[in-house]
Amino acid sequence: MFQKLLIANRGEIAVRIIRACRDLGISPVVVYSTADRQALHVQLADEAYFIGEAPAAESYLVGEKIIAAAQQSGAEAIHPGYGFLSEREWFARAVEDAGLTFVGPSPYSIALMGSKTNAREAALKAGAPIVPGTANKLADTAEAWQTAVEVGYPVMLKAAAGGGGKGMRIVRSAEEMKSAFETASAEAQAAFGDPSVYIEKYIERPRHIEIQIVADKHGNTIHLGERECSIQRRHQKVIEECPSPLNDSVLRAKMGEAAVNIAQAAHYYSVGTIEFLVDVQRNFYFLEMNTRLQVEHPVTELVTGIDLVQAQIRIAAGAVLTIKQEDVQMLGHAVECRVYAEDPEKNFLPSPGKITKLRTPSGPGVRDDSGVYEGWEVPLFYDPMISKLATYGATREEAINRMQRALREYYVGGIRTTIPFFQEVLDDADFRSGEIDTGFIARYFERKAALPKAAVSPELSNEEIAAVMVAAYDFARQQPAAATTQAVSKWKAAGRSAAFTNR
Amino acid sequence: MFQKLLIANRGEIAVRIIRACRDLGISPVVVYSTADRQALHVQLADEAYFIGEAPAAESYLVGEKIIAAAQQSGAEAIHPGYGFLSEREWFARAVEDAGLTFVGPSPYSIALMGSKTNAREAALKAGAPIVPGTANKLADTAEAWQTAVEVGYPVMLKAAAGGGGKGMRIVRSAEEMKSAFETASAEAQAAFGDPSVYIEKYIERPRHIEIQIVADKHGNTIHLGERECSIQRRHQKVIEECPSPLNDSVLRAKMGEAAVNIAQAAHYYSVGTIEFLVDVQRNFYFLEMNTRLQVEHPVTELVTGIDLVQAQIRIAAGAVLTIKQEDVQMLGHAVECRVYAEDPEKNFLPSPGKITKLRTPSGPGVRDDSGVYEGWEVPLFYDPMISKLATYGATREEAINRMQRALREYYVGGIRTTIPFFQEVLDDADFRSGEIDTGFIARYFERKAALPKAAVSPELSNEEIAAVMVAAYDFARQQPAAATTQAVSKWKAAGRSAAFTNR
Amino acid sequence: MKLLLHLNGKALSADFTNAEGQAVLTSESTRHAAYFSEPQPGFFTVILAGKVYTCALEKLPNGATEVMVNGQRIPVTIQDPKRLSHNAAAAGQAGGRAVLTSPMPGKIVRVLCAAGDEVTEGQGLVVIEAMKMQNEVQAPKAGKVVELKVTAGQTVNAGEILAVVE
Amino acid sequence: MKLLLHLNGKALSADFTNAEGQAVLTSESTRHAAYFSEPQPGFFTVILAGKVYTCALEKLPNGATEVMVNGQRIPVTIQDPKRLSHNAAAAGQAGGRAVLTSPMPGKIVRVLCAAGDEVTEGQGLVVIEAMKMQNEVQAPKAGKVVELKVTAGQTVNAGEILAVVE
Repeated sequence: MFQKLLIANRGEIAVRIIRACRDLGISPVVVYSTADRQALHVQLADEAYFIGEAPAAESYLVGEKIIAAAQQSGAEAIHPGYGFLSEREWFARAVEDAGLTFVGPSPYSIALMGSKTNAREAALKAGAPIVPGTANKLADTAEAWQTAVEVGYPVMLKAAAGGGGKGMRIVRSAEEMKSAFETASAEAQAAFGDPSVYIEKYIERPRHIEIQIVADKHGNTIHLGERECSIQRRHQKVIEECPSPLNDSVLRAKMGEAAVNIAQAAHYYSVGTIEFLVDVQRNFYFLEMNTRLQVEHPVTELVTGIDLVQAQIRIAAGAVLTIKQEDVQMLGHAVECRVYAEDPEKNFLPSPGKITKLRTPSGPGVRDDSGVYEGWEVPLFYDPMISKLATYGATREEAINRMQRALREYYVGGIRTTIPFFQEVLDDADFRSGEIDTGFIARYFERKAALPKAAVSPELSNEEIAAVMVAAYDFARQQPAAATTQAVSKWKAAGRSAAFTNR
Repeated sequence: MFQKLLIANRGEIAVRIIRACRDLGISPVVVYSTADRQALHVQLADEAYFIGEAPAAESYLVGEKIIAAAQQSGAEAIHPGYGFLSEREWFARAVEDAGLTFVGPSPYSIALMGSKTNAREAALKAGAPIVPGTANKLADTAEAWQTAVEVGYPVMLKAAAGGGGKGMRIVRSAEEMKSAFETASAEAQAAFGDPSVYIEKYIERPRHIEIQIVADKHGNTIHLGERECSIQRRHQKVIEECPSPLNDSVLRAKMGEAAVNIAQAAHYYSVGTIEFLVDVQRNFYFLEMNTRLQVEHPVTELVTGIDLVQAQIRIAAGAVLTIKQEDVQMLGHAVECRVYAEDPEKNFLPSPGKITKLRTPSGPGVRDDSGVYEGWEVPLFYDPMISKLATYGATREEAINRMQRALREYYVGGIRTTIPFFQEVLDDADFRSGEIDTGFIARYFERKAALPKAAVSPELSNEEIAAVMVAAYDFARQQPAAATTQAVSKWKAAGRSAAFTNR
Repeated sequence: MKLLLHLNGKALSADFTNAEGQAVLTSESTRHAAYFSEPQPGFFTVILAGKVYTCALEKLPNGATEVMVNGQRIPVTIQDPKRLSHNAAAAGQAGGRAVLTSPMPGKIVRVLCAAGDEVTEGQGLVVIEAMKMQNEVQAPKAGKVVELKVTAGQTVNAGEILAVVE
Repeated sequence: MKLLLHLNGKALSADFTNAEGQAVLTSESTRHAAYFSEPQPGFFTVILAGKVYTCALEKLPNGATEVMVNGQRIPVTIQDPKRLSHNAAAAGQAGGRAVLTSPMPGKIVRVLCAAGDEVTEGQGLVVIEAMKMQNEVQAPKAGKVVELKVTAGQTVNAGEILAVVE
């Protein structure tokens, strides 16, 4: 096993990997940019090396700097996390060429599956059903128009090098194509340094269900069941579950087998995820493979009891999988909510800034994988996720109830987050019944908009009274002492009594 | 199921019960004393009622005030937590007489098992082995001397109404008896309002292993396996595990059967715990039954997946146990450390006071059941436990490694806690090997005292350099601006650069 | 002390006192008494007739005050010349003049129009990027771009003026 | 700035500067440079040649300063008349005179001696209770109780004088 491992990432996933290192007795080393000098992952690591300015292109995307830091620290392996360089063949190769171990699949597998166009061909060879469309990168809008007509509208534009919904656009008519193509290409360029996009058929009301793969370097490949990731905004997952509300063991076996076949066809090792679309008739279509750790890995960990990051590191070190497919048990149910620094009331606009106050949830069945702390200023340069909050329960209902409890305890002051949005969605009848697909959020907001506005009652509610008291108290204590002596003396008294209550 | 439930307790256990209520969709109501006006359990509840001054005898031990609060709020049930009124027959009776449900066993079972003298007789009737000794409450020192001679030194003095190590003393010779008897009686009086103590044989190097019982009101009784609670200071548990490092399924079955027999003999319902001593030959002796929820219940929850507080509330509401003995699965391993506001370097002296800074651990396998927050002033009137920290792992080693990781992330400023003590003990060879008994901590401190003092190196270690830099920085910023202008300007610069790093 | 308050579309005058942890709010001749404490700076516990309300005080960049009460966000305005002027400034629209402001802090990645251009309602004028997400700011009305305040590559704060359409 | 420091039994003179997040400590003609930041008030990150040291600053009631470095508690004294005097006051023992101080905040539940009593070393003199735990304070030496400062029922702070044995 490695003595020392460098984490080529930041935020919550860097913290998550640090914790896996501690659990394995490995010394965690991190890198950081100017914007992350005071980041949590730096505080929790054994060693931290500065690698450049805030923009990722000058720090977290610069492979040489990261490999140099690893060599300086004496780390034997590099874990790329997700995003950034995690699916860059050249980086995996550079790491190995430097005599270090890349904690992930082989450069060959990354090259094959990392590009969705190649991946679709590989999946076809492995006999897995795929979404109608062409795997060709589009040269220009003209080719996009032509291909769309062949496949038939509605179609989906997707970044060839992409993932996480960046550079994706639904196009329902030829008119929408030009600007959609340009924006998708620009986003792909910004996110992945590669503007290539391709077209595939857009399936109506599909579920997004993915299979977790674990494979060692000795040819052993198993799957750990599925995750339901249909709750998406801007084609990016926000709520995930394990198992799927369908909880269909026959479907699970079929999809699992297909996923294992695809992974083996790609000579895949490490942990990885095969994403499928599932239509209303429960037909499934291969979508893409993520040749890396997924954000939503905790829900699988909670239900199977297997630590995926530890497994990933052990596999990289050459360990043989000790668990067989038939040993995999799925017990209970887990839900994850991605807490983003975004304003759900403003179409999820980014909301970077200083976290002035932070209260995190805890207690039975609650796991908060956070990358922030009170006083931290969320930078505008990176992904908006500040924490992935997961809950576990004996049943889906218990897991959801516990998530509601945890969200209620969660308070992030100073910036807007998706917490209030989750509190509403988790009480939505369709969500509770498990009637979900990738169009859920759009319909949810339509339903919400259609609701009649509650009439303003002349009476003050208790909530309003409390709010007024707090605002009045704060207003009064800001007045110059001279202004309201009588009042101020009372604040002093209150201060004293407050002091007493603690003695 | 109840709509509203009142929690007749405070601190972490009140918070734990609030969370169970939320998970069940029950509205939690709490009570609080003057010292707890700003307590966490008040902040997290739906309703909170003031019941008196800080000393427990004027608030948390006053049954009428608590029942009155329940009736005022419209709560249908009262959960007593542990300690305080949780094992008072008269309170359970008063609650039922008020037309409310007591979330716990019947007054009959409390009276029978709550007094250890009666409990020993009941255990004998149920055919369970007991520790040699007499069950009689001692009238005075004279009787204590006489009984001790009959049983044979060393003997143990124990509070008849007690629990949690309060009012317990080992007596190894007649000389020690008088002051031990007086102190034990006084502690028993202070803790339980009853000075009665009794004597039993003191077994050398025993393990403290207890069996978790769950029984409904319809005659169904099962056990959820054992907890190892041998790591004790002052006869009070500080580290608990599930399962025991012995992990002896034969012993588990035997002890479990004995425990179920005792519970059934007591016509017991609700959750409860049968405590045993296990000697080096793995003979076990009935010690006592706790007719309430235990502090250490989380380790059983983590390994069995069963929420004991939810089960307790469901049973009180009349639910039938749906799980059979053969359905109980124990998967993985869990460890709990009780974080006390005590100074381990000063023989665990209480360390009440203000928590000036608080960082709590999180991430995979970590559960922190805390009752405090940053800024809270830990009162000197109540139990010193501020949090129970539990970790789960696939194996005992993983659970312990994760506990070490969590303790490393845990920081409590302003008061002393047992965290540094746990960090040392968890790396102790005897603890790691599972070679533990109730004398572990005493021997541990002897070993530690025997270690040669490390020579003072003239060189500054990196830790010392960091400490000096922090102290110097703080010292400098406290100097009047005039004093060290040049320096101060530098602090300003540092302040600015610090500001920049976040932008 | 006497206060003039605005919240949730209501305007009311009220008298508020707080002493020894007991707060009293009198409004429209109705008296509301509560246990009032501030366990952490900016974090309050208000107990009204036994009911617990956990409140977090939030000051917005524009000087406005919002109170999160059991997770519900309630904006409260208290008579205060400084703040009122602030709010006045915040109101961007004036007659036929539409002022485009940045909806978030970020970097201008593309400018899709030039000063003087005639634009249609909903036409994209500027694309801003933050946290790897691109956001197209569109013309709120048809008209002429009379002012263009930003160029590609520069960073802007939330609320900063991007362009003016007339 | 120049400083006189005492820690872990070492006394050293050092020069410390900090600017733009770069701290330099020079001691015994050895120069130590670190990235230095304070992510939260009283909570510091010091990076020495890549190694991360998370430090928490703690001020004790007696005015002393301790720094928790990666969980290791390191007391540091910096030349400062006020604090030095403090520490002097803290030292309780003076010749044949033994001053008994309370080891913790709590309530005096029993007084086991009277002024003038002859006591033996280790004899219990006062019993204090806090957090439901009773603690017997014993005579550090044989001698006579010349002063008895407390009575049953009163509360005391940590370090408060209970009695004097001579």
